Amino acid sequence: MSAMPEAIKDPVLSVRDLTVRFATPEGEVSAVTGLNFDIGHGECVGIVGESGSGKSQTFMAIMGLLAANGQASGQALFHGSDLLKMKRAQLNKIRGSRLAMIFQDPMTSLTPHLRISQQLPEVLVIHKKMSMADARKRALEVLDLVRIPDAKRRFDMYPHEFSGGMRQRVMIAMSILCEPELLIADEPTTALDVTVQAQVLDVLAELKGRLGTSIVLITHDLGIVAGLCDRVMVMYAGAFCETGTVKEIFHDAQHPYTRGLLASVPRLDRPADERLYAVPGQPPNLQRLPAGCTFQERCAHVFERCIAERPPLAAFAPGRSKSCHLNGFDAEGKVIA
Amino acid sequence: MAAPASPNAELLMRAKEIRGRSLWQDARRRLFANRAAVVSMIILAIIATMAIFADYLSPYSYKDIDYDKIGCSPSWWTVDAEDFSMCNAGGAHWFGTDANGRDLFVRTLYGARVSLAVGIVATMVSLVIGVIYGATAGYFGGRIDNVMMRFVDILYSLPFIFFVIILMVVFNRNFILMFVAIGAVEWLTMARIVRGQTLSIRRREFIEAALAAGVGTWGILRRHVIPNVVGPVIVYVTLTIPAVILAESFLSFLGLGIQEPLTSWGVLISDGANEMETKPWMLIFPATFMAVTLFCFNFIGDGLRDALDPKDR
Amino acid sequence: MISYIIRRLIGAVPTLLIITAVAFFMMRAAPGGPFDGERRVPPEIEANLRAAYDLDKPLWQQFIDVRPGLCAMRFGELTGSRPDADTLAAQGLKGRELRLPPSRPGGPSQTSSFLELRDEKNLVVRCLGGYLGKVLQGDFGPSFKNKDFTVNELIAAGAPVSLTLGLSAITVALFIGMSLGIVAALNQNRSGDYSIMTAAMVGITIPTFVTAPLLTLFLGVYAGLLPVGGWEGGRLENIILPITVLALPQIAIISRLTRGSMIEVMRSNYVRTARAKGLSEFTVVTRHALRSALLPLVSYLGPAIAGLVTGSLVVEQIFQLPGIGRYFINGALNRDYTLVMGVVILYATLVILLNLLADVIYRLLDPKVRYE
Amino acid sequence: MNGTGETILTVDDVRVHFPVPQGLFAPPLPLKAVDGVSFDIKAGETLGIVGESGCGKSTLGRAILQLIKPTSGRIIWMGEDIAGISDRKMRPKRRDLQIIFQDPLASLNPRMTVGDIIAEPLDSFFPRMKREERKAKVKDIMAKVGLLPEMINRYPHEFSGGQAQRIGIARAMVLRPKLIVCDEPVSSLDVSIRAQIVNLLSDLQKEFGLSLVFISHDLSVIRHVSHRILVLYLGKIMELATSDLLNKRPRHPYTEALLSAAPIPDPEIEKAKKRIVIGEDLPSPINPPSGCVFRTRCPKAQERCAIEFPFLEAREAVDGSLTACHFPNPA
Repeated sequence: MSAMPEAIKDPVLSVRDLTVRFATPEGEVSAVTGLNFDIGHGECVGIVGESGSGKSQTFMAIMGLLAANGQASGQALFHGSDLLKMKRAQLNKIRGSRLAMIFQDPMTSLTPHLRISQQLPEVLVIHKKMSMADARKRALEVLDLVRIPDAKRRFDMYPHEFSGGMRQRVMIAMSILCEPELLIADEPTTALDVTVQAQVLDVLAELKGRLGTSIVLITHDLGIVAGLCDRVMVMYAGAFCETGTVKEIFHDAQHPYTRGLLASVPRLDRPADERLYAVPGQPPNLQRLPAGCTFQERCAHVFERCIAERPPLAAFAPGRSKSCHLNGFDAEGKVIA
Repeated sequence: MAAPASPNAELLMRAKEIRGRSLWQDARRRLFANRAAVVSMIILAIIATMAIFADYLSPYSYKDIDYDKIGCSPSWWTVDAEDFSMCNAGGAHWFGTDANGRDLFVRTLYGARVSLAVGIVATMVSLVIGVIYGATAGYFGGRIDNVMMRFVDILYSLPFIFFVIILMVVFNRNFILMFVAIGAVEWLTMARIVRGQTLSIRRREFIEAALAAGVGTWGILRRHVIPNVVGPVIVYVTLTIPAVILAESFLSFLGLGIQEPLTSWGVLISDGANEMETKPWMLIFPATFMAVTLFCFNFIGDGLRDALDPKDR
Repeated sequence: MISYIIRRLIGAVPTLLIITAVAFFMMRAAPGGPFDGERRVPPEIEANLRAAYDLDKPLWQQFIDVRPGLCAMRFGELTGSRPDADTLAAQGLKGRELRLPPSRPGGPSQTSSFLELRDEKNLVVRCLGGYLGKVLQGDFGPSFKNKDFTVNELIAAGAPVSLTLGLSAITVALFIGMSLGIVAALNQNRSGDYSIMTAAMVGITIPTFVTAPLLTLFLGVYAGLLPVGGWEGGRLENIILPITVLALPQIAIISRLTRGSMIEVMRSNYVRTARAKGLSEFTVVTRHALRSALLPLVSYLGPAIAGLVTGSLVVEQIFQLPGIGRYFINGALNRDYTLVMGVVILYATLVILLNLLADVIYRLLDPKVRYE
Repeated sequence: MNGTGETILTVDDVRVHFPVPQGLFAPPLPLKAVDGVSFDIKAGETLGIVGESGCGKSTLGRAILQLIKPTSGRIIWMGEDIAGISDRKMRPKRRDLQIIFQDPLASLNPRMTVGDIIAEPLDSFFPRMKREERKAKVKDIMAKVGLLPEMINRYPHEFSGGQAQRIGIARAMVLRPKLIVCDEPVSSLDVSIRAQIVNLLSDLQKEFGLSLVFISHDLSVIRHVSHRILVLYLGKIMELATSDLLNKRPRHPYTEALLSAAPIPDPEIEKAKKRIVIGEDLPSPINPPSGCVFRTRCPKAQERCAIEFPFLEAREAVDGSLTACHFPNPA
C-alpha cells in the first residue's frame, strides 16, 4: 500500500512491507503495518513515536527478539539476506557482531550474576573466535573508549555495582565490541537523568564519527533526535506518518501529527508564557483502527477524505514522504489550499 | 464550602452512564474461558452433590456390616473365583464391598463428606487466623511486624506434622480438633501471604492518595487494602483445601484420623492398600475419587491464579 | 557472610528452646502416662518408677530445674569458699549428684570441688537441672519404653537410615525436577510442557501412601524386580523404591517451581540482551538464565526437606525401614516422652540448619544480596 | 501574576533523615533525603522543584503533606506549624492540601470505579453528603478536567495514562484545595499527552487561584509552568530564583549544567550547543561530601568548597535569587 522509499545506495538494512502482529486474548493486534525503509551506511536515523506506536517492536522483529506471541512478516534485508527468514543459528552469527542493539533499561538489561568481565568478552569469543585473554584486553580498551573511568578496577564488578549511566555505557561498549555495521539504540537514555543522558549521547555521537557505524535511535524525545540524527522517521499507530532529514522535520514538518508533537514540547529557548499546543485526544486503539486516516480523530484539519480513505506514505519531495491527504503547510504553518 | 453549581449540572446528571467492567468481572470471564478450570468445577460440584445426597443414592448404609458379602468385587467386575457367587445376590454393589461387607460406594461418598468437610473447615480456620494475623502485621509494619513474623518463623521451623500427630494422640482423635490442628498448621503460610500482599499494597501510591484524601485507617483497610488482598488469598485457599485433604488422609493412614465406622478417603485408601493384592477395588475407587478431587482443586487454583493475574500467562 | 551465619545461629537458639518447651509441655498435657499400658504394678513400685524418671516432681521442674545450691557451689568454687552440706541439702539436691569425683592427683578440682564436673567451663549447664539441663549437655535421657536403650542410642541407630533416604530423595528430586521444569519452560504452551505439567499435577495429588503400595505391587510383587521392604544395611535394591516414592511428589513440585521461575527469567531484559549478543540458545539458558531461575528453588529447599521428613514417616512404615519416623509414631502412641522429644528436637535442628544452608546458598548465588 | 498573594506555606529548615541499618553492631546511619530546606509559597503561585533522581524532591513534597514526617524543622501552613502533628490533627488540613502522583495508574485503586475514586475525599470530609449531590459534584469536576462524565462507573484499567492522570487531578481538585503538590505529574506520559496535562493544570490554577508545588526532573517543563524554581541537589537547595532569571542567568554551576544538558528540539541549536560536563556519580546521601555537597562533580570546585559549606543566600545581586555557591556566576 505504501510507496517504496527513495532508494538509498547500497543500504545496510532494507526493510520491505514489515508487519508485526501479536496474538492476545482479545484477538490479534497489528503493532506494525507494512513498513518500508532503508538505513544507509554511516547515517544516524531517528525513529520517533509515542508509546504503542510500534517503534520498538519494528526493531525487535528485525533482531528476532519478539515475544513468543509476536509474529513478523515481510522482509528485513541485511546486506541482501533476509533476517526474518533466517534460522536461529544463522541469525546468531549476525546479531551481536554485525548488527547490535542496546535497550532502554540498563538496570535490568545486564545479567545480574555475571561480572562485567564475564559478559563483555564472551561476545568476542563467540563472534571473533578470540582467546579469552585477548577478548578481555579488547573489552577493556572498549570500556575506555566509552569513557568508563578506572575501567580496569571496575572490570570485575557486578552490574548492580554500577550507576545507571555507567551501566548504559557498559551496554554500549558490549554492543560495539565487534564493530557492528548497524547499532540499534532503543530509548537508550529514557531511564537516565538529564545530566547523564547528555553524556551518553555524547558517547554515541563520538562512536558514530569514529567507527562509521550506522545508528538507529529509537526515542520519544524530539530533542535527542535533533542533536544526533541525520534523518528522522515519525511513527504513529504502527506506520510512518512522515520522514525526512532532521532539518526538514524540525523546520518544515508537513504532517499535522509531527507539527503537533513539535509544538507540544516546552522549550527552554522560547519564552515560557506562551501556551503549549496540545494534540487533542488519545492515541488510537490498535485493535480498532478507523477505516481512514489513523490520526483523523486528533487532527485539526480533518476533512471527508481522511475518514473515507487511509492516506498512503507517499514521497512528496526528494527524500521526503508523508501519509496525509493535505497539500501541506506553508512557512507560517497554514494549510496550503 | 459548597461547590459552585455548574450551569450544566443537570445535563451532566442525565448523561447516560457507561457501566465499567471491573477487574472481578474480567477475572471471571477469563476463569470461565479456562476449560480445565470449568470442567474441574463441574466435576467437583458433582462429587460434592453426591456426597451430600449419599443416603439417597444407595440402598446401603455406610456402617451396616454384612457378613455374607465380605470383600465382594463390584457387581460389574468379572471375577472367576466361585467364592464371590454370594455377593450380588441381594443387589448390586457398584464399587464392591470392603473386608467387613460394607458397601464401598456409599462409604466412598461418606469419605468424601469427611474429607471435603475437613478440607473446607480447616482451610477456613487457617483463613481466619492467617488473614487477621497477616493483615495486622503487614498493615502496621515496623516493630509489630518484626515480632509477629519472627513468631511465625519460629513456628515454621517446627516439624509441624509432629505436633498434629501429638495433638491427635493427646486428644484421642477428636474429630473437631483435627480441623483445628490442621488449620493451625496451614495458617502460617496464609499469614505470610497476606502479610506480603498487605505490605506491597501499603507501599502502592493509591494508599498514599487515600491518606492524602483524609481517609482514616479503617477506611484504608476496608476500601483499599482488603479488596486488593482478596485475589491472592482466594487462590491460596483453593490450593490449601487439597493440601488439607492430603494431610487428613496422611493422618488417617497412620491410624490417627477419623474413627470407625465413620470414614474418610485416607482411611479407605489405607484399608485398600492393605488388601491391594486380592481386592484392588478397595484401593482404586477411593484413591481415584481423592485424586480427581485434588486434581480439580489444583486446576481451579491454577485457573484462578491465571485469571486474577493475567500477566503471568 | 560469616557474621550472617553467626547471627542466624544465635537466632536459632531461642527457636530451639521454644520448640523444646512446646513439645515438652504438649507431651505432658496428654492424658495417660508411659506406664499406663503395662500390667498393674503395685502403687509403691510405680511411685519408685516415677521417681526414677523424675516424674514425681512438679511439671516445670521436670522441664527446667534451677538449682541455686549447685550454682552457689560452683560460684563458691570459683571464689574459693565452699557451701556446707546442709545448705546443699536444703536446696533439695539429691545424693547422686553429690558423688565424689575420681581422685586426680594434682588436679585443681580435687581440692576445690567434690562434684563430678564433666565440663568445668559450663557453669550454666551445671546450674540447670531437669530435662532442658540434660538436653543442653547433649543427653536426651533414657527411653521410657525401650528400657535397655537411651534415646541417644536409638537416634544414632535410626538417623542414618532416615538421612540417607531423605537426602538421596531430595538430590534425585532436585536433579530430575529441575531438568523437567527447564524443558517445560523452554517448550512453554507446547505439548512437551503440557505433558510434563500434567504429570507433575499427578505427582502432587497422589499421596505417598498410594504410590508406595502401587509401586511395590508392580515392581516388587508382580515383576519381582525389587524387594518389597527391609533395610539390610542400606542395599541399593532395598532403597530404590522408598527413595522413588519419596522423590516423586518433590519432583512434581520442583519442576513446577522451576518452570515458573524459568519462564519469568526467559522473559527478562537481560536474557533479551544475551540473545541480542548472538549467543546460542544453549548458552543463553545455561549461562545467563539458569542461575537466577534457580534462586526460588533454593528458598524452597527448607520446606522441601521438612516435606521429606513427614513423607518418610509413611515410607518408613510401609517399607519397614528402621528410621526415626517409626520410633516417633510408636513413641507418640506409647507416651515415650523422651524418645518423642529427642526426635522432635533432632528434626527441628535439622530443619533450622538446612534452612540456614539454603539461605547461605541463596546469598552465594545472588551477588546483589551477597554484598549487602 | 507572579506570586503576589499572601504567603500560605512556609517551609523552615526542614530535614528528613531515614535511618539506614549498617549491619550487626553498628548503629544505623541517617540517609539525609532532605537536609535543611527552607522556602515559602504564596497564594496562586507555582513553585517548581527540580533535581536529579535521588535528590530528595519527592520526599520534600511528601513531607509538606505530612505523608512522611520530617525529622526536624517547621512547616507552617496558614499560620500553623504542621510538622510532625498527629494524623488525626492533620486530617482536617488535608482538605486544602492535595497531591498528584507520577504514575497515574498506580495511584488509582484498581478495584474502585472512577466515581468512587474521585468522591473519596468528599466521603471523608462530608460523610453525610447526599448521593445525588455527591454524584453531581463528581461529574462536575470530571467535566472540568476533561473526562466524559458518562465514564463515572468505569474502572481505572479501562483508561489510558493521560486519562488516568486526569482522574488523579479530579480527585485532588474535588475539594477545591488551596495547594496541590504535583509529584512528577507528566513524567510517565507521552509527549502529546504531557502538553494536555500541563495546560489543564495551569487552567485550573488560573480558575481557582491554586498554589502548586510542581516537582519534576525535566527543567523545560518546570520552567514552563513555574513562577519560581528551586534547584535541589542531595537534599539541599542549590539555587532558588524566578523562572526567567534561572533560565537566563543561572548563578549556580549545577543549574548551569542542568540547563545545558536539557535537549532542545532544534537541530542547529542542539548540534552547536556546548555542554557543561559534570561527573556522573552521585555521592551517597548517607555519606555526603564535606563542605559543598556538589563539589565532587563541580567543574569550578576549589579548596574552599571542601572546607566551607556555602549558605543559600543572595549573592551580590538584588534580583531576589538565592544561591548556595562560593563562586557563583556573575549576575
